[in-house]
Amino acid sequence: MKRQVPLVLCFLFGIVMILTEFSPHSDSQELYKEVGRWYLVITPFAYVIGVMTLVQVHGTRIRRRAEYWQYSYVVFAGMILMVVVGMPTFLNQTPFFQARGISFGLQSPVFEWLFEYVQVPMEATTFSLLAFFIASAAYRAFRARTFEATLLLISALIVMMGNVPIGDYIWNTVMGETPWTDGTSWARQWILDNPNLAARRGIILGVALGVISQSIRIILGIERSYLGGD
Amino acid sequence: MLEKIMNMDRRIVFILAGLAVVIPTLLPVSLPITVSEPTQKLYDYIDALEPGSTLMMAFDYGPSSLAEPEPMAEAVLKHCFDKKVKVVGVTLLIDAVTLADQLMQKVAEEKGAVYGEDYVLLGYRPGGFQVILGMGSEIASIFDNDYAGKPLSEIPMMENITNYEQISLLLDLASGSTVELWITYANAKYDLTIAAGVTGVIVSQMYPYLQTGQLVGLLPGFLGAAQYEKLINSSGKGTAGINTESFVHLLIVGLVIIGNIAYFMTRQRGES
Amino acid sequence: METLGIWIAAFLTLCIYSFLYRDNPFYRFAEHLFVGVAVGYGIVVQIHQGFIPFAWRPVETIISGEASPMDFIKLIPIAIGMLFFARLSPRHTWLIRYPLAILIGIGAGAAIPNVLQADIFAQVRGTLTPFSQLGTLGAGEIIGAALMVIGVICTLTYFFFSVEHRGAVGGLSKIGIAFLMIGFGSAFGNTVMGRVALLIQRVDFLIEDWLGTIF
Amino acid sequence: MTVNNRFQLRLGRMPPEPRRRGLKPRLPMGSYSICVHPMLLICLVCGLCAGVAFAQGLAPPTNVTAKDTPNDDGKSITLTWDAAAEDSGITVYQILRGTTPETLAEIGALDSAEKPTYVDASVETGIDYVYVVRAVSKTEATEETADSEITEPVQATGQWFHTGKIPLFCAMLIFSAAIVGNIYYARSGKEIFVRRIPGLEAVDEALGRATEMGRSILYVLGLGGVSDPATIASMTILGQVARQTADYETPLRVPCNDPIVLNVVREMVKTAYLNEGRPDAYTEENIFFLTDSQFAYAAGVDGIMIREKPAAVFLQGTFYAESLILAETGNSIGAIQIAGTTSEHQLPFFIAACDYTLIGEELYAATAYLSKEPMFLGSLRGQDWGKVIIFGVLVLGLVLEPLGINWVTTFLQKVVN
Repeated sequence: MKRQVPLVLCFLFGIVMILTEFSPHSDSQELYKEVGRWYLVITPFAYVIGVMTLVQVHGTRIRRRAEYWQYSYVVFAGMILMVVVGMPTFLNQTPFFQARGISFGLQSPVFEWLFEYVQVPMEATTFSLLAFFIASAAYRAFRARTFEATLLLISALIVMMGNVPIGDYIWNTVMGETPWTDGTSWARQWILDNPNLAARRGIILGVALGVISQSIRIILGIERSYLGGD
Repeated sequence: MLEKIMNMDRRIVFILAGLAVVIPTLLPVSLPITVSEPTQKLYDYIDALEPGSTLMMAFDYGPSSLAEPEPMAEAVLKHCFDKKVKVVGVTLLIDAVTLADQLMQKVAEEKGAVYGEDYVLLGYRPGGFQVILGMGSEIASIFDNDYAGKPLSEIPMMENITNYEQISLLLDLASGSTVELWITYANAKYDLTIAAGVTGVIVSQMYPYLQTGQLVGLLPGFLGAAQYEKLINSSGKGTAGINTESFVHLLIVGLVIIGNIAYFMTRQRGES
Repeated sequence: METLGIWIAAFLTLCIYSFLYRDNPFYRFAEHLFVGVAVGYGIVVQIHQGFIPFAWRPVETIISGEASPMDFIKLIPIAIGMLFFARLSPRHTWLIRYPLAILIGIGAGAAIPNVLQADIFAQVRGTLTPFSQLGTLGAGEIIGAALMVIGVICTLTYFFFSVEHRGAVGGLSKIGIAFLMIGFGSAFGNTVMGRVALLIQRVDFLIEDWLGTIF
Repeated sequence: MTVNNRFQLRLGRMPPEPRRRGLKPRLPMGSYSICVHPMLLICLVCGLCAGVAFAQGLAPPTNVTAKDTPNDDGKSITLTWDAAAEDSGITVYQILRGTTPETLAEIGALDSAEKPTYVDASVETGIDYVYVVRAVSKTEATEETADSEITEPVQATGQWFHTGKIPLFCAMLIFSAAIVGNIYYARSGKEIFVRRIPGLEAVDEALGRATEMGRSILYVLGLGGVSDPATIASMTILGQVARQTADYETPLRVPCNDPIVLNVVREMVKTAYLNEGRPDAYTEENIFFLTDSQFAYAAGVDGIMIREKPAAVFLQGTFYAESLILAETGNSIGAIQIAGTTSEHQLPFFIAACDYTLIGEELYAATAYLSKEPMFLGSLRGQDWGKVIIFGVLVLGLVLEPLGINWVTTFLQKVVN
């Protein structure tokens, strides 16, 4: 029950997905749609676990007075705030809230306000820290130590300059007298279109073989790490 | 001295990078932009669509990375509304849906497009590749109602749109690996024509798909947004941004060169 | 409301930038608020856009009494999904393997034919197509096509694992590494553009929107 | 019209694909005039000539055949007929359908400039239908029609196997056989060689250093879900790392981004500790869920790195933009960093900021290398066989294509569509 049934389920659903791919008959296409629907129905439930675990983790932190436990209240506050404003759409029909022009749900003005002025700035800012990190990483890690590192460095610099208008501006100023214009953009495009493309394609082919082999192992029950221990 | 330069506190680099952004933002400059081929291809494709055809726009970027795809989405939406091409919005990312809603409303208001006739936002459904596959057989099997909760059957624009057969182009505005998902599941299985507008991070890996024609066009990051804005003659955040960007790139290139000079000098000294 | 929003957003933005100096209470506050709000937003979207349409609506049909026998079949995946709740009881945690096995099986099954088509066949074909029209290509394009084949073969050689990289194989894999490094370099160059774009957007917000409310 | 067909069209080799009427709006002709097929041009010209009346009357469409559309779900019938001569004067074809010759009624029309093929997708499976194709010549003043003969009754049936997908099916079987065969080969006890993977030899060094310094080890699985192959590979490596940390009693911290991954990882690490006879050393709280939001997760992991200063950081799995934040912070606290990912866009940062990086497929190879399990070893060799097949196809294509023999690309084209 603990191992065999999941392995059988995995095999059956995997095989159905493969065989329906090759069978255009309406019955098999119905089966294919139904299996797809199962996937979609089951997925949202998986989210519940995430939330339960998060609540558990921060609950434990507060109970045990772990380091920075006070901040766990901030987590709960943020979460509850969003849920209270976004969830109870059924209240939109009640006269009490209607009379006061208060609405709930995804498109409620308060929910959108919270999203626009709290969530977006925080996410976008956290992400933008990367600009600083990348500048520092480029400075400290980009040394022409070996032949390979030198190639990485040079192509990075060319693409970087080709990506901004000042690259061509400098090129055209320096090479003004020659017939070659927009050389920086050209070089960038050439690198992307040729050596970059070849390397990417090699990687894609390799990864695709890996994905296929892993999928075959999963369906055949050879790969069962997802079952965990026991 | 050289050691000091080599091991410069990273906070100094942070300050320099910050200044390279703040100063050009305060004192904007405008440099000529060269349009690259992949952007031109996307523009030509959309420009050649007949009025009344439908473009599906997948808003697969979250608030964390909206800087690049949002100006692209805005420029393409403008182009579509001008050309009377209908737009269906969807997203595979949970935190993208409010962004898509706000942006579509904003551009539609500007261009006088009507919800339900010129554009629709279907919203988000969990399930990734299954959402893509499901829409291939029937959009209504995944989205029985739009983002606002209105049944698709009551939306005039969706009357004749049942699956990918009626979609002339899917434009995936992505900050992650969704383009590959669309290619693997919508293009390979349903022959849906796909183009992408992606953040700088994933530009390089799109080229193999561009060469095979699995992608018919590509907007490469901020540069792509600026190029598209140039093509539709409406400069916006992309154009302003790519000009500012120039100075940061100059700074980083300069830093890398200085770092390498210092590195070679210390190495030579070590050898002698 | 908008001005208040902009001020709050600016405050949070600066809280997070304070991390560039070092970890501090402001950053930690913003970090935790970020976690909470993001999860809260996730819950709301997941319920309205995932749970209600896929899981709740079939149940609703049955409750309303208008269900056909076929509608009861729709309850099966819901019941399987509910097995995720077994996580709450340590003795029954193994039950979550059922829904898990189904999700993984479907994913693996869907991947095989589609990945073969999109990533292997299409890519191999793309590598060969320029050679079927050599006559129509210019010198630059022919060089590009040759470079592409060499690059693909060498890169793929680098990913050979069951052969020692010596002799010819070693040579090819070295060239492969060179291609990989140019590829990674171009990715780095493009990524710089992406990352800096994010910063420009925030600085633009601080200068235009926030300082705009003051001056 | 498909992308690939359009490409072919440009070369002027393939006729345009039949298409259902009223669907998928097409690009107007002018938008890519270079790709107009000569056939289309001819038809266009004949359409223009239609205004000129013809004295001898209209010729009915000939050789009209109605057949069940092959390789479909049993919901359509395909009609074909001979293209009319250039000067026939036909402007449009009307399609009439009935269950008997008496019930014929118009169901659609086809512009005469298009390829004479019509797919009727509005039929029911298992019912007999007969068709008539009516040629119409219409000018402002007159309208002339000519009907074809009534076709034989035809039924739409669904097919259980798509014959066009035979190559794909065979390819799948060949790849599967290569992988499964090699797994059995490895299971039978035969030795399989795996080349040296530098990043992996550093694992012992990293663990040893953490133990010496009395610091923890941080294992980051990335953002992938549990069905993500890279995550699965990463979990296998984690299993191996856990066995060693159990022996050394070094705390192993695993912040998770995906709740399901969390549960699987807990089980795996617990089993690893049990197998090493150290169930007491396993602390469930060390494997915890942080958040599923990308940047909150990155910020959270960053916080852990700065606060706890782990001696070794493993970044293995699927990564997105957060990779650089993680790698750069790990670098700044001086931890030994071993990274590995199949997300190729993140590789440059790992290469720049980490001590060792497993590039792409090396992550999968690592699983085999570490565990020495026949399953992994065998499938790794199977994948290498796959590469050999790809090489073979490439070489064959390189020889044949320039000679004008397009077998290989045509074959691949068929599989893709």
